Amino acid sequence: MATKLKDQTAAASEREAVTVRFAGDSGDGMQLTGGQFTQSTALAGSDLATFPDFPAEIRAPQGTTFGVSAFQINFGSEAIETAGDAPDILIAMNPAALKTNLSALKPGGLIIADTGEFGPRNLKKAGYEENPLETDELKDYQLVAFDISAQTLESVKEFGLGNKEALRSKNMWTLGLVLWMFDRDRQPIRDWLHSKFAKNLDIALANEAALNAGHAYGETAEIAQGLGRYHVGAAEVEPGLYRTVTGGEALSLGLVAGASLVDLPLFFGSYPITPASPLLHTLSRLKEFGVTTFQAEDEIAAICASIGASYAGQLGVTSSSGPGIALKGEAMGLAVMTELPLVIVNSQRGGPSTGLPTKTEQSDLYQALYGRNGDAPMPVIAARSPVDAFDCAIEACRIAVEYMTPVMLLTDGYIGNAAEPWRVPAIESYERRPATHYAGEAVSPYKRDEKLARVWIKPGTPGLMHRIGGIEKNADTGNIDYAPANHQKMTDIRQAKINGVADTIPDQGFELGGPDDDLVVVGWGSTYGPIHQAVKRARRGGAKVAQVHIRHLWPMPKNLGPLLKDFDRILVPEMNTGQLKTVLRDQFLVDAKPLNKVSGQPFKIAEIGNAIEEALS
Amino acid sequence: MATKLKDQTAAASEREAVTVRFAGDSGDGMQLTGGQFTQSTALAGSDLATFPDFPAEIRAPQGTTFGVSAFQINFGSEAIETAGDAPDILIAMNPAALKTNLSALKPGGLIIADTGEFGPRNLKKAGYEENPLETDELKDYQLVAFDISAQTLESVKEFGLGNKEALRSKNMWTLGLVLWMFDRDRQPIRDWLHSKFAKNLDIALANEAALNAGHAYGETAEIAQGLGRYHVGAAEVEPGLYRTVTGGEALSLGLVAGASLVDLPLFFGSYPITPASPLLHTLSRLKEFGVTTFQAEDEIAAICASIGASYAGQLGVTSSSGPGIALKGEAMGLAVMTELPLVIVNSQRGGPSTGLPTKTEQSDLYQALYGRNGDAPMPVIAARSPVDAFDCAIEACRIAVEYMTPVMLLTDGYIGNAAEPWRVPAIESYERRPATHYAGEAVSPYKRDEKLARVWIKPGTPGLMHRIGGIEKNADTGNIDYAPANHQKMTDIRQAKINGVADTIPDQGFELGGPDDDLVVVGWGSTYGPIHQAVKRARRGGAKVAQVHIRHLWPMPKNLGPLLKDFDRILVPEMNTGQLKTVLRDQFLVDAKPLNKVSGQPFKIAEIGNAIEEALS
Amino acid sequence: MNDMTPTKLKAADFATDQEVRWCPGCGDYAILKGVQRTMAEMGATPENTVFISGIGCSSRFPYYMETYGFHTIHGRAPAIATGVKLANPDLDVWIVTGDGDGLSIGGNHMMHLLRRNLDCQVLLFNNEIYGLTKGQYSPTSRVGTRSPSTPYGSVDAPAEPCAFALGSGARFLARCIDTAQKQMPDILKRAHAHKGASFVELYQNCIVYNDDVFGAFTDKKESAHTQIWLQHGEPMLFANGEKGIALDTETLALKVVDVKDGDWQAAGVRVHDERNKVMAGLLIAMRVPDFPVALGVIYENPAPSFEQDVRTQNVEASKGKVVDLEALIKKGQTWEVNQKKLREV
Amino acid sequence: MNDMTPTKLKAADFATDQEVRWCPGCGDYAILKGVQRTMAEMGATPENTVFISGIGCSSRFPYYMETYGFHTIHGRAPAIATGVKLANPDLDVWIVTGDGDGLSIGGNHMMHLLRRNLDCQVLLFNNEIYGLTKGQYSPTSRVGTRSPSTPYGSVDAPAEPCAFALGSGARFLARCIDTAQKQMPDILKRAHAHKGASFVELYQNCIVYNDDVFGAFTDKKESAHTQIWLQHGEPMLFANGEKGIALDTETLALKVVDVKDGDWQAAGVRVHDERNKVMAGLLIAMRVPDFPVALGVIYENPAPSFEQDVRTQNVEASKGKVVDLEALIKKGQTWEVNQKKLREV
Ligand SMILES: Cc1ncc(C[n+]2csc(CCOP(=O)(O)OP(=O)(O)O)c2C)c(N)n1
Ligand SMILES: Cc1ncc(C[n+]2csc(CCOP(=O)(O)OP(=O)(O)O)c2C)c(N)n1
Ligand code: SF4
Ligand code: SF4
Ligand SMILES: [Mg+2]
Ligand SMILES: [Mg+2]
Repeated sequence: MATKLKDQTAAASEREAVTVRFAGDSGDGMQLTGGQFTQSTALAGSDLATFPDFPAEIRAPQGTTFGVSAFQINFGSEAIETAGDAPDILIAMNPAALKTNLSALKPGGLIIADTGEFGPRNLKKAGYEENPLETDELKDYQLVAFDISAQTLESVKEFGLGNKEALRSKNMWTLGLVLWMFDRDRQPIRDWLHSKFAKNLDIALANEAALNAGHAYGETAEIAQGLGRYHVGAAEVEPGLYRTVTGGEALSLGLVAGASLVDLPLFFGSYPITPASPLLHTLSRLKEFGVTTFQAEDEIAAICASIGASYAGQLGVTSSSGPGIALKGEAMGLAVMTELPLVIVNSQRGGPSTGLPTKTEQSDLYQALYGRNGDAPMPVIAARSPVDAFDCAIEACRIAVEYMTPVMLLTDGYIGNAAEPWRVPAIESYERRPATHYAGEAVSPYKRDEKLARVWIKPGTPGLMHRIGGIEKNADTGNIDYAPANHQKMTDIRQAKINGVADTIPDQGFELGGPDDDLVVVGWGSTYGPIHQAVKRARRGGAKVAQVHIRHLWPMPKNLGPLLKDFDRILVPEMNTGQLKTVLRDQFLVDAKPLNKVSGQPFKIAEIGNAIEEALS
Repeated sequence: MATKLKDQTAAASEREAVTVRFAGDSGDGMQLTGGQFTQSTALAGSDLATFPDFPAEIRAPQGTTFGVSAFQINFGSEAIETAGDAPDILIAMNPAALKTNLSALKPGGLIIADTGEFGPRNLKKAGYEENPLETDELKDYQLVAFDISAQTLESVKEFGLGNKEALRSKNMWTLGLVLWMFDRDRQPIRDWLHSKFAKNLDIALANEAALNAGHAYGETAEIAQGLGRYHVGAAEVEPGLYRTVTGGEALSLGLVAGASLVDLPLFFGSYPITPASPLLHTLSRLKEFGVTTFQAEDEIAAICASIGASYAGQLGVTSSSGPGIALKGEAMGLAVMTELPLVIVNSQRGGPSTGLPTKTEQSDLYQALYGRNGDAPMPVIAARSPVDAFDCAIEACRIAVEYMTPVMLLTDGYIGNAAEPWRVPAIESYERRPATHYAGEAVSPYKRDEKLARVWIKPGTPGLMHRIGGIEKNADTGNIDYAPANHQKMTDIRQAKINGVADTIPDQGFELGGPDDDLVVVGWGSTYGPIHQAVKRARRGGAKVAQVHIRHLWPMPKNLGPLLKDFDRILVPEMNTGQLKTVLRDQFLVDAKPLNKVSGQPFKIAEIGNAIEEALS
Repeated sequence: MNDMTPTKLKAADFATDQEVRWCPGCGDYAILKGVQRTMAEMGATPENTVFISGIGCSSRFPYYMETYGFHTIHGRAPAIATGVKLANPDLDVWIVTGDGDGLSIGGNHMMHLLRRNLDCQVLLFNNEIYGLTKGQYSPTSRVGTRSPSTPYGSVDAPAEPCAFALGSGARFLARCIDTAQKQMPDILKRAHAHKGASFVELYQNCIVYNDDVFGAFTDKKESAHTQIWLQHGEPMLFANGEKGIALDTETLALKVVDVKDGDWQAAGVRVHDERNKVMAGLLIAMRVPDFPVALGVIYENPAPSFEQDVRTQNVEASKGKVVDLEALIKKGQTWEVNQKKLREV
Repeated sequence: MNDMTPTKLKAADFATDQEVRWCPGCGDYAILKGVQRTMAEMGATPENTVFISGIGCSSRFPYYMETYGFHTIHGRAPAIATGVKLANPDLDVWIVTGDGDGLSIGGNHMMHLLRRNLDCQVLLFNNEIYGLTKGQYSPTSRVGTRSPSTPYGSVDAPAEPCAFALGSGARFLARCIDTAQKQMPDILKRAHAHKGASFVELYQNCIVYNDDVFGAFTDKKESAHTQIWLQHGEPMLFANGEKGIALDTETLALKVVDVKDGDWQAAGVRVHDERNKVMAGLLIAMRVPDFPVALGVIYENPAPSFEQDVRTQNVEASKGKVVDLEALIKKGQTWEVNQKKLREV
């Protein structure tokens, strides 16, 4: 057992919120551990937010810093909307995990380290000259270091597993210890182990044994001195049925629900790309919901097939991330021109180019709004959180069908992977707006309704044969027409139609504060959490600061301009170099000031807090 | 001979400027006729601008309205910068040409029509129920109608050509007549005919005979009554050697000159598309200037090959139009990330999607500035006129090499095809700035100079082997690096580097007027001509209006913000729905008001003039 | 009395009211005529027929067919068609493309469509040139082709459409000539009857930019010697039966043999076997003047089609599953919160 | 005294200082080793060697080669390589790609590179899966492949890389296995020696997402019966010479024959002829268990390379022309304006 334990009571201390970060080698099962701890936290009634942070490599060589996989969870009895600025507790399964995660830890935070992995080879791989557990490098933290590996081996001895196999249970041992720290019920985890390893009872039992041993280790006060016990109360939330969801799951479900609400089969054409692929994976398992998934040869084929499916009467959806969305630009123009419904999901990641595939960013807003040739207006909406992705997907489907238009739905790597508790909504609480395929008398394919949406005529419908295409068409007949006046007219119609979407979206409201505040912080997408927390804290501190968070990025809510013009100070935090800022300044001529972070990491609450302070000073 | 000739003197009247529009069937050789008349006009010393306006079809069925090909030329003794709002003279070689071009003609303008083509079949094809030459449909114009076809046949009789072949000379007959009207020398045209048909003397002679016959027809006052004769003086211009160029030619030459000035072989990778293809055609004939052209399998391959060539040490250039540029977006990001020089030429056309391939528009500015995933800043410059394309190409090459960056060069279908006189510059008047390929001591590939440009190391250089790619790289070593701080640093560097381009571009000046005016009209690209004329006219009329025309669209000249902020009224005419307007409002928070035209046709001077009047009222 | 029996449609019924906008004399006209005739002869239902094209002169085709039509973007017709057919397998999907559209920018989609075996007909109008963009050389242009982009002649070896299709996994290959109006309907009907992707290369004359590039074998006067129209199960004879195609089994090269008195067996002439992929590869490669050009149905070897397999799997995977959206979103570990508590803000 | 004679580089000299980031046990390691060894054995000059890749696990390859390297974007390595080689034909260009990178998104560039015959080596790491994006099926995955995107098994027929390459016009085809360290250097040297595009398919084991998918023929114990290493001019024998490949000249199908007492002629075993394209097509298609898998150099038939032809034409076209920029821009009809007149503004 290592040195430097500070004297500390082992009695449970009450905490409003705690942030724990599990970090280990990619092979150490940290994402699984984090996931199970999340589940346990949710069942305990705390509100929570998570941030899985894994390496770009599939399986980087064991022990390297770039092979470190981390999972952070922030949970508490108050509303939790970020994964926490700095962890209170860091679980470091090896030297590389310590090395790469230490700087994030709160000063005075707790480190739990597995000395069994701090041998010379691993130290060297992590770039340590000396063992940090034995120098005073960690003097500003609380350190609890002991041989988790050995403890695990001991605990599963009876199952006669090989050394390598046995050590696989390290994560369960650790989880057991952490469950003890937070006084959690182990039963749901045991159940999960038995269902996961249903076909391999020995493994299930070994893991269970490790889990129990870790827990028991905690209870043995002598050994576990220095390990605090925390009590985090249940959060105050709306009553209802809850589950945890990641953004990826919520978005998939939202698309299925969205298609169902407009009463159309869902066609999902995609090409794998990080971090968008989970959508394809989830939807390909939902065939019974009328979902057809198509893994195309590339992103261009994916969007084109989706356009084809929409042309044939289904709801075409395509999905990718930045580089793939770039490839879809030309085809989006075709969907704009032929006025077919289509949902394009962009799970944003760090750019430009291949950039940082596994990191998060919101730098594709320009591309979403402006990234096509010609004047090609397209509605754009963005999800603010994992849970919000569900509603946004439904909204995207609605707009696409109601206005016969492609719609871009923005999410990002952070939202996609992060989990939070979700009060499962009642499907009947959403309005059904079944799409209609026109099948009446002969009509021009560009005949429009009061919303300027053109008729949707499915091939196969007798008597309504017609031709569409990417060349400009006559506004009345739908035949090819290059005449100047006609092009002007069609351009105007396309613009007016999309602007008209604003008629069916809710007015922009304030998330916090109101028109009388001195400063408004305007955000979009996944910055919602840190902005909300930062504004809340600032308001608690007496600052006159309001929050506005925009879902509908194009067209924008009709009252947004007047709302913003009430403020002299507008702060726009974005994980890009200032893209929403451009739109706000252009549209409303307001002096929106950017606060930019382009590091592949979500904002910390404090970063926004500081900017608020500065803006108000 | 048709009716309705008004009595009119045949004596030459002095005109400051005249606009003539030749219109006929695609097979009638109107573009050739226009081109030769342009040449003749230039030799006569007038200033001029042209607007070829041809159908989307290769060869539409004879006699149809969509098969009409037109060529408009505006020339005069004052500076000419547009092809003219409305023609003074319309040459209509058949009913379809009359039908589609009549509305553009100035009230009271002159129509010259070939009655030989106004038979029942052609009238029907053009959609005429009655022969307009014989009703009073044309009563508000001057009409000179006679059988040009018969006259032509007569004039070439002696060469024993077939009827079809003989009628091919109709255009030369007509040109002869028009040359007479403007008192032009026929010799240069004769020379041209003999060099063009060097291998077929009979054809050359027949065409010459037709040319002479048309001219003689004019001289025969009796017959040609109603035909005015005009005298348009020579324009007052700088002394020097002149030629006419189209934008396409000037741009090709500019790229060759640009590459030469940076002392690099030019690699041109492209895929045919209207109206960008002429660049490929011209450059593929200039191999002796160190130009390699590569017709790729698609636009993606074209830009990628160009990036490869730049990587290997040449100057990569790629070129396309809207839909093709959309496809290049992902690869542009790669060039941004790997910091390789590259020039991307976009010859804009009517959009969105396939749109109006043969019509002009400037609706790809958004795409140029914002159309990539991630924060991917890239310099963007735009040519204002055919002649200006030469300098812009040189400037694009300079920036690309000096800053190791892709550069987008915008032109459009109008500039590409239009011709104007060009005072051929002396190449030595351009500064040579030879590129250097680093070949010194071992160095990081991301080592930068004071302009933040990274070193350019050519493969093949001993001792400097290194790896680059689209994944974020460490700012110091150039190795893959996903660390948050590094990504922030590299993002900042990429942005700072491109912003720094503003250090080496000239301050923004006024084209007309200055800071004391009440209104400034701000434009970019091919709207220069009509804006300039409109502002000039308004100023003559006493209006306090200035003109600013932006070449450097990104980064913008450093003084542009302050310059614009001096004005309360800013008018931004664009052939799109308001794209530069967005940039100005975003960057400078000025209340720039859009004036938009999206009809596939250039602005008329009057349209801008009216907007100026309105803005000042 | 009102006659409600559906009248059989004529070729003209498949023409739209749109003026055809190809150059006078373009081979596209003949193909249009052949296709319209085929439609009528097959008794095609206009509303169940969809023509999907990319961009090019040839790709204007859908505008002239009184069926459903989608003129998409350059090279992407196969991808769009895949979506259409997956969404509605009952539609009869025809893809019209050019040598540039289908083999240059669109080569990848073409290969994957063929590999997947989507049930549709691909009509590739090969004029060995980019017509619409005014005559640049294409991937099928022969070495030395002078064009606006290759003023000194092209240097790259051309692609052979049928060989590419075969290598990509195509299971139906046929060839025809624009003017071969007699044979075209039968070939197109065969393509249509084939379940899966049918690839039909149509030699099409671009009178403006590549006139007579196929003259060596399309010239009617010589056609007996320069064309061989293959028929499954029939000996591969041409030149009015006086010549035939035989195989050197050692080198595996084809050769032209003289047939005396109709005794083709003696001459070693082989019988055309559409199922034989190896022979298909050899026949495709025959070039004038050494060989006649192989026309007609060269290869057919059906297999289940993609959209059918996808549909079947969708149905199979859904069997016995409850389609309950409410239940779906409630899946996984859930918990109930009972007392009303307000979240602070 | 200072020894200035260049020392021969060792395999290790072609390794960079970068930590290799593939999964432990990945077949990519073996290929890397094989390539580095080949480089050393060939006496390659690091500064004249360029590795160009797309995106995928395999495409990380350039980072580990102490040569010039360009890790580009998904599927586009062939296009980038074309520019590199046209700009500098002296460079030795190696393309590294995967079954997804090279045949899914990048299939079109691959076909055109092969058709044009750019002088370079294409190493296609076929693991029948998308490794980097975590295991989705790829265009080479066999029917029924269960993957995250095909939980019920894939339904589409896979592409055969070598058949695709052949149909695209490839003139050099070879196959190897990641672990076949003995044969790999020779095959790569042959690819390198071939002037023009060399296509090398490397069966590569993805231990994480598709472990042992090639087990049926890579298993060392069975390899005598499941692998045939072709050698030009040698009879096509395997199973320690006890079996061979013969051809049924009627059906044109290959068959495995037993060889008694080494008398392969009697058994009808054919001699491998790299020039024979038809045989290449047949060999490529051999599958276990009915046949051994064809490995080694399957086909070679050189022709002038693209970049050489382009260069030659550039030189030819320039001959005798004056390179005078001033004169160029003054071309055409010009006129002189003499008196200074100011344009009004
Ligand atoms: C993305 C894109 N790139 C290029 C073009 C220009 N373009 C239109 S058709 C065409 C090639 C036409 O050739 P082919 O497919 O052989 O058809 P053809 O005109 O010969 O029938 C090209 C390059 C385009 N419309 N879109
Ligand atoms: C434009 C684009 N689309 C998709 C991706 C995601 N992606 C990266 S690699 C890859 C496939 C990798 O498969 P393969 O080429 O077989 O390489 P492997 O990893 O198996 O070696 C995909 C889909 C991307 N990086 N860029
Ligand atoms: S350019 Fe050629 S292919 Fe196109 S319509 Fe004219 S003749 Fe036909
Ligand atoms: S995922 Fe597969 S291919 Fe990729 S590095 Fe791991 S084992 Fe190799
Ligand atoms: Mg063609
Ligand atoms: Mg793979």
